[in-house]
Amino acid sequence: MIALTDQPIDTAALLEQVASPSAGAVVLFLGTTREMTAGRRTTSLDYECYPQMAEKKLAELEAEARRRWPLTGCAIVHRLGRLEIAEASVAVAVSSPHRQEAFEAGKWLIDTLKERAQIWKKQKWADATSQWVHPGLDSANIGGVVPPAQP
Amino acid sequence: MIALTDQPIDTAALLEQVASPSAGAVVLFLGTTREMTAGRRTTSLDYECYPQMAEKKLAELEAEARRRWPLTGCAIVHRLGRLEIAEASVAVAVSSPHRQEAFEAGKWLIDTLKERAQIWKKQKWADATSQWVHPGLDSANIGGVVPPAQP
Amino acid sequence: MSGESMTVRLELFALARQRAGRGSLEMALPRGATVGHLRSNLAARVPELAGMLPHCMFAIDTQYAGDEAVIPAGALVACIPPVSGG
Amino acid sequence: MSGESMTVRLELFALARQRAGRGSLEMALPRGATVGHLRSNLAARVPELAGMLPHCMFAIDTQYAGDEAVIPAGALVACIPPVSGG
Repeated sequence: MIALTDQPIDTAALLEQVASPSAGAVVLFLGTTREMTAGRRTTSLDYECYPQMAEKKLAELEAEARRRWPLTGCAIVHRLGRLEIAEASVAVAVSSPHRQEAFEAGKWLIDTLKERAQIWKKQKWADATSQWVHPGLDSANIGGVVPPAQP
Repeated sequence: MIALTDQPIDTAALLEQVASPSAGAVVLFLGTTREMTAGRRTTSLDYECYPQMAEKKLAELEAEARRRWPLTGCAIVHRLGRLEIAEASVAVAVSSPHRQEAFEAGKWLIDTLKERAQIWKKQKWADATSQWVHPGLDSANIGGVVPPAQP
Repeated sequence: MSGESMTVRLELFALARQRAGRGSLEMALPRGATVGHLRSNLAARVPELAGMLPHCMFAIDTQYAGDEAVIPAGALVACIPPVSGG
Repeated sequence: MSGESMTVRLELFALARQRAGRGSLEMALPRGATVGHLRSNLAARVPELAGMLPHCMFAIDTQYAGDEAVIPAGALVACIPPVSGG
């Protein structure tokens, strides 16, 4: 199961989704909005995506994880829109007969999602600037720092 | 936070417990009662522990994990008594600024808990036999197979 | 490449969308134009994008496509800056 | 070791509890007796445990203790079979 949603992620529903009588292990990963990054305070994050490609990519990730590991359940949800501090932006839940596979698959899914899913975040800083995050594209000249709006 | 409990594990409360504005990652592991083991059907499990040593051991594991990794939250709960199929017998929840540490700490905690915590399970099989599980002590002579009670 | 032209719709996201001030553009390109042609035309038409385009990938009808790929008439093209989900 | 004896309470768990038919035993041991002495006395007193005792650890007052450890009078000793939590 994969989903892109602008609603808070329902972790209980995800755990329910991957539960199985054949599962001995469940691993749930949540990516949460961290307040401090390299000493600067974030006040909120905005996520956007290219829906057609992001949905296809998440479905591919689920299929690939199910091929690589003997999973009894797999669910990937990414949230979109405005997130406050400590909210979950992404959740990966997997279950498998034994725990090693659940840890490996959960780790691989979040690592690969972050590399490949067509999703972007904009960080809003406490000084009222905001910045799209584009790894490798952060120099002052081409980076995305936006000064605060003038009153 | 550590707990031994005869109540169903409240995963939402555990996630709440480890949430932190400094956390970028949360990993929750659940060990769940698997129906089939090596082709045999389990109908339920019973867990017992040596409370004084098991509590001390879980607290040591939490302290050791917090020393090894920069955790922003850590919770370990083990359930006791009768568990039905697909119920969680153990839950480990950790949070940290970055995901690598959360995965490592979660994996280490459940691996080490299974090796060291003074907790035992008895498997009840579909053929009405039951068996205490004692790794390394499974030969017919000294193992714990109990025939079904005579009518 | 013939003298006929075609219209291609280009989707923009994140910083590219912000720089361009809009989420999509209609681009008139010669028939047979490639992703490489679109990339050059876009940098000329929206100079604010010129600095970041070398870091972006492009997709034709939701499939990643290299600079040599020919864009079919009526295709939906997307500019995909380095991703940061999770 | 003097001729005096002491009483030690022994806790049993899991298969050991089941084999012994009870969760604890009072054991009379000579003062100065070690975990090794207790192990032998227990195997003799409850033959159903003899097969599994070599696989068990012992703890004195919730601390693991080797066979050479002397058991203090009034100590609480526990027999810890191989664990299977999780």
